[in-house]
Amino acid sequence: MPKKPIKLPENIEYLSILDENAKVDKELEPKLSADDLKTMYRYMVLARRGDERMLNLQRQGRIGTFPQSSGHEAVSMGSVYALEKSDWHVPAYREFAGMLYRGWPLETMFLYWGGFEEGAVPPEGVNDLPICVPVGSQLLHAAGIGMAMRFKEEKKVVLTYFGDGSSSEGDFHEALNFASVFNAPVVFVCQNNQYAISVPLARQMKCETIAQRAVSYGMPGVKVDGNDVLAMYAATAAAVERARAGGGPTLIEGLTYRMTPHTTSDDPKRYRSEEEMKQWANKDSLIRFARYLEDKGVLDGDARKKLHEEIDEEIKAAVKRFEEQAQSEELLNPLRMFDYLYADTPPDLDEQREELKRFLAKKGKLPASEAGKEQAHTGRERG
Amino acid sequence: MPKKPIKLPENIEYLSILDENAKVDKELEPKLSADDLKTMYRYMVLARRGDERMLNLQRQGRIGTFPQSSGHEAVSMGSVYALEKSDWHVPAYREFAGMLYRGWPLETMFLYWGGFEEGAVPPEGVNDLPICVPVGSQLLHAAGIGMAMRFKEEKKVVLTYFGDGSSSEGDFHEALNFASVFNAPVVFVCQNNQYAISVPLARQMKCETIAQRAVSYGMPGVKVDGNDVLAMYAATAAAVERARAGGGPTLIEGLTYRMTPHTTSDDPKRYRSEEEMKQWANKDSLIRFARYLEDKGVLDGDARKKLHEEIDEEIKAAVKRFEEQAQSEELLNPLRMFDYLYADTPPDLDEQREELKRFLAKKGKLPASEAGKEQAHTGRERG
Amino acid sequence: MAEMNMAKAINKALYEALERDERVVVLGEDVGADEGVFRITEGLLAKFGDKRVIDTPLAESGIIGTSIGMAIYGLRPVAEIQFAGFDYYAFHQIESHASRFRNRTRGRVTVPMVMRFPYGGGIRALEHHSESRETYYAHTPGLKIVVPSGPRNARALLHSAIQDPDPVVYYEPKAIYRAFKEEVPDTIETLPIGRAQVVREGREITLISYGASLRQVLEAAEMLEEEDGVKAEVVDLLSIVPMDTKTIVDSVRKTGRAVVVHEAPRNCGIAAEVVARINEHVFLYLEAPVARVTGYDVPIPYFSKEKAYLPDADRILDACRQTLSF
Amino acid sequence: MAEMNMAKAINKALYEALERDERVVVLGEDVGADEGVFRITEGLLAKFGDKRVIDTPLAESGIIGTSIGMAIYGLRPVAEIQFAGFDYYAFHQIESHASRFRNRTRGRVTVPMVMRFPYGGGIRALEHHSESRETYYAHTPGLKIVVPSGPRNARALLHSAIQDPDPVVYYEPKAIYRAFKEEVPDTIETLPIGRAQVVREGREITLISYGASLRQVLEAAEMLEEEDGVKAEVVDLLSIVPMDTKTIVDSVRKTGRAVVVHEAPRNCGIAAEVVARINEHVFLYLEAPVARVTGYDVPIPYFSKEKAYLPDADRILDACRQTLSF
Ligand SMILES: Cc1ncc(C[n+]2csc(CCOP(=O)(O)OP(=O)(O)O)c2C)c(N)n1
Ligand SMILES: Cc1ncc(C[n+]2csc(CCOP(=O)(O)OP(=O)(O)O)c2C)c(N)n1
Ligand SMILES: [Mg+2]
Ligand SMILES: [Mg+2]
Repeated sequence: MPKKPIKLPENIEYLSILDENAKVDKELEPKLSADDLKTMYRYMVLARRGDERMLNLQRQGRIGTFPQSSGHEAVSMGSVYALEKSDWHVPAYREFAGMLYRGWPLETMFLYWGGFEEGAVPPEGVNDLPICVPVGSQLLHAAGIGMAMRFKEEKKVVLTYFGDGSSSEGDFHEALNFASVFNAPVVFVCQNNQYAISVPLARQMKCETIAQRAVSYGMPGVKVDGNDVLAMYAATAAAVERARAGGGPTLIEGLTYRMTPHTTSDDPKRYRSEEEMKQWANKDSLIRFARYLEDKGVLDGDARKKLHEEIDEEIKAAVKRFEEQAQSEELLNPLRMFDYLYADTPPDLDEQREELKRFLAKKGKLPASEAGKEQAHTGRERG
Repeated sequence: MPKKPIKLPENIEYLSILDENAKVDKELEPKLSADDLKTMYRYMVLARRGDERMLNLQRQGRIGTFPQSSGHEAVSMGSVYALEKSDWHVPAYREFAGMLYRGWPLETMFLYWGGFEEGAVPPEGVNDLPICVPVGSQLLHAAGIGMAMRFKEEKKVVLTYFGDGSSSEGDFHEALNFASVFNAPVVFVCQNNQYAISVPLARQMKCETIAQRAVSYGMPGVKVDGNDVLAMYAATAAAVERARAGGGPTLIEGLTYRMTPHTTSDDPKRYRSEEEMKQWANKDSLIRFARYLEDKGVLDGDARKKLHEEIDEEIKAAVKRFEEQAQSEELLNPLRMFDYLYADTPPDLDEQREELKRFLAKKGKLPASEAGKEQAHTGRERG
Repeated sequence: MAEMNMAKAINKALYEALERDERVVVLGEDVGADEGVFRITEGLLAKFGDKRVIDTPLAESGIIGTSIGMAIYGLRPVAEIQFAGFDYYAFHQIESHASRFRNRTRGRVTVPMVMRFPYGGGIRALEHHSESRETYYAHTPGLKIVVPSGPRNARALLHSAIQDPDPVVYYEPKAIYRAFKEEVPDTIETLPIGRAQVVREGREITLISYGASLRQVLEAAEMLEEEDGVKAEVVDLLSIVPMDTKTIVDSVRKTGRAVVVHEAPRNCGIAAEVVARINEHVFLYLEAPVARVTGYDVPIPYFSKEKAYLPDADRILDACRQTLSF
Repeated sequence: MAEMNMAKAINKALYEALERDERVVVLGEDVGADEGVFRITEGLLAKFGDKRVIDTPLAESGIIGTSIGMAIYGLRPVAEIQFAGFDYYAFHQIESHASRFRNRTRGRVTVPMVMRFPYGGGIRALEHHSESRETYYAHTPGLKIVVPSGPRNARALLHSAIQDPDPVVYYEPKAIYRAFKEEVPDTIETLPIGRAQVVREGREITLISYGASLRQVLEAAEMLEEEDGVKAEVVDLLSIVPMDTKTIVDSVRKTGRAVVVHEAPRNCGIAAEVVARINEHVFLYLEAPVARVTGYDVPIPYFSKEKAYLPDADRILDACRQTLSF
């Protein structure tokens, strides 16, 4: 066999179930109950409206720069819905829908983008890692969690996310390789919105799909219509089931589009055409899914309207809780910065805490809860 | 198209020309002159014998730990021979044959492993980077060189190397991606000796071949019998030609075997069987190539013997030159450590140089060439 | 002469460098069509094309590693890392290669490249977007590190960095990108790398700083003069490596007291090195321990609390008074 | 009680930890079948199997990044980086994640893991195999850093590190892996992280060091006593972070003179921090500038010249005499 093609694996596929016109492929349609479908829809809308509300908060200066998530609801929600509560969820930063579904309160998300570490605290009992900003690095944490599950012989799964651009980072490669070598139960989901900020896919990579990168790791790869929440669910459910049964990791690429700027300080007109944006607006997963629910008799127009109103109330209440917390002396106490770095704060850090405390006291800015606890001396000696 | 396989590229191939029994595939046999073939053989033998001599030097404590290269001659020599002198060569650390061919004097190689930076200095006019120890990192330098060639619109090519284990590093991924995105004229050659020190391929990665990782970068991939110097040459020559014509990078995997321990401080019995080692010894590229040359009437037994003797003389002379340099006051002068870090040594580093110089002078260890140049004062003040 | 802010001055230097030296290339994430997330590369792609102004894939080791290759090949890459908090991804390339090629090849293979790192807090940025860790590179022999403090020296230092035959880390104090304007001359200026500047004269105490913190130091110096009648001398390091020990110790020899200020964490920060050098060179002139006003040894807090972390004029003033009354 | 060298003592600690705590896993390149390139993991794979003693692919960011994941999930990973010179590949994982998870999640997500970095020169190793750059991690808030100096404290500190609820960098002075033996008790010992030890008492000068350099310091102290009749106190830091400022300043308050020794480069090295703390805490007790005996600000030379780079007893002695006669 002096010269011959190398046979490549045949497990790289494309999947779509609910098309742009809300036409469903009956054979592939996943078996989800009306409750399931309503739940999925609910969190997608919560994320969309929450995103819009956050933009508003950001414009008012009440939170900081943040990456919007509108357009990414189906990739996130379709995939996360395949998890059990005891499974793990390791998001990047556009999995707003999925995080809400997993149990992150809205106000916690506001706190994160509002500049409070408290927004990165996973709620008790929620097996999630917080938002991850340094791109691609979280994939290794997910791989490690999966490895630990495997070493402990537990039947759990980890689901993790990354962007198309992030797949250029070395950590992407290392994570998929580790997961495959150790046969770890990890599902890697790409939010392929076709841009890394301003750089279009064709200038990030020369291969046709991200899914085919699975060939490097001997794992299955699936490219999915990422605005089709049913296909995202079906692909992920299959991957989760395989992982749980010991079949190892899968790479899923959800093709979608960011309906907003990259973050609130981005100007997408510099690199995307109006036409392209419009085209993709027509493919909105929410519209498509709403029509499907209506056609199926799960949620009619009135019920949908009512749901939207409920959601708006929910957001309103969350904003209020956020404001309270964001203005609370506790969360604003700068001395908190020293209190969580180590399980036991070492003496030199304590000394720095005292240093700042004395300074705040001098300036009359010491939070009341800290007052009366000052140490008398400086720890320094005049000899 | 709701569910369908994704069509993968068809440019991942396997190539072998001169088989284990020295039987050649006439159709694929590259057109190399008798001189070409003799030159290739010459450097392969020089590397093999040089490697053995180095082991000897190492055992005598005259050089330090080093990674042997026996077994890697065909991958290195077959590929490097496809380059022009004006092309660039970016080795890892087992491309002994290729570096010698490119113009690195034997004694320079001895100096490198003998603990002298002078061993990392590419000879004037040789477009090579020195040996690279931190694995995988050199691939990015090669990609950058290729990008520069492309930006300058020059018709040159870079050839670079890495081990099977090193393909797990993130830099491997980033380098192949950059090269492909910028269509850089880079040929990436894997010395797949099936082990990363002690870890066999199956525990490093779950895909069948390293060549197929080319699928992630939309570039051609070729797996080659790495003990077949003709196939290595043919595959590389094709890749070099394509790159030169603007066709972009290629990934070549040469399957071979390290005939020695990983380095002189390694004990391969811990992880490889005697039988496996013996099997691979039978596939030795040198034996195979010698038979081919004999069959072809290029180099008969007598000529071969004579060549080997010449080579042994050459090595002997190089060892002598190495010893002279390694014992020269110039190369042993510790103050040299300060002299090459920056184009202009900054004052604080000069001060450190003076500090060491004064100390050496005190101890009577100042090299003669440095004496009489001491600065009078310490640069410190007693006030 | 034209008035401009620092962002514009850096942009101007890049433009000028691209124009006068065809070896210069600018690369990084979003530096092309987007003109950089801080718009520092505004107009460059349009003028110089995508072979000289290069949008890279999202991979920092890739950016630095290929820049090393380009520099070796004779180009003069100016690589932008979008935020200093992501340079860590390229750390091995910087430590093991950029900083070492000249030394290990005894000068034959050199890496004339510039790494632009927008650094520092104070702009209410997201997590990991407010880093200040100059020490990592100061402790890495073979690099040079400069930090401008205003539009004019920003442009001049960037020209110096690009012309330098060795790798230079160019930290951009992004908090003051657009904080104030200065006259910048029309002809190209450089500033010698390794030279500090006395930017305010005084005899009673020496304040040493660089980058964005320098503004706070100058403010503190004003307050000190107004409120306490004490004249502080202020040294703007401009270069972290090589450090201009002479300018520092000359000043401290005169004043006998010093406060060193930076926003990076304290432990093994640049201030520790300054203290050590003062201690070594002018020990007997010291009237009080040299004070450090720095970030604390915690990651810079998310933005709701970052102000308390960053040294401001008040904290510096407080340290000055303690040092003066020692 | 048994006599053993440091390599064996570390091996013993790993064995004991794997045995007593099923959450402990050991991972890294060649730590399994090969038992580590320094044989530190000898016998572990055979005893504990490949789910607890894990040969990883060759990827340092992968090793550290997945260790973080495992630690979060409740395991206690002990990750070996084959040589400290390759930890740079994992720098972003260490800086941005290992060191930060507890803080950013207000204690909810923690990363109890140990990173073993064999470090330092003096063994005629290849390029990039003799690194000593503790500063990188000391300047990274959220980590702890320990460096043993002998078999007994190596074992005890490794147990402490593994039991610690936070990420610990455990630097192994590989030059003294097999340099000498010590009695190591049969029962498991720990040592408090953050506590230095006075290993030699004296009143005239304080020598401060850690790791492999400590041997040189002790030798210098002997010479100083024999040749000059001067009794030096020697402080073995053991922990770099947290640093035991109290033990340092207590000693210097007594002696009034100090020399700090390490093989890492000088600029922003640990010695600079020690000098700064001495300056801050016991300024008025100082009779002479604190001296630094360190590696120079160049990459450690290839091995033919590494001896001149590494602080040895002679250089330390010389610095002591200069400090004493100041
Ligand atoms: C390591 C790292 N480098 C750079 C950045 C700055 N940055 C934030 S998002 C982004 C683009 C990410 O693109 P992609 O992965 O496609 O995700 P998307 O934002 O499109 O969802 C960049 C460059 C970062 N957060 N982390
Ligand atoms: C970044 C890095 N990590 C670890 C090492 C130590 N090391 C040297 S060679 C080697 C194995 C390399 O395996 P492979 O890439 O297959 O090359 P081979 O030695 O088999 O030719 C390791 C782990 C290194 N040199 N660089
Ligand atoms: Mg994207
Ligand atoms: Mg190998």
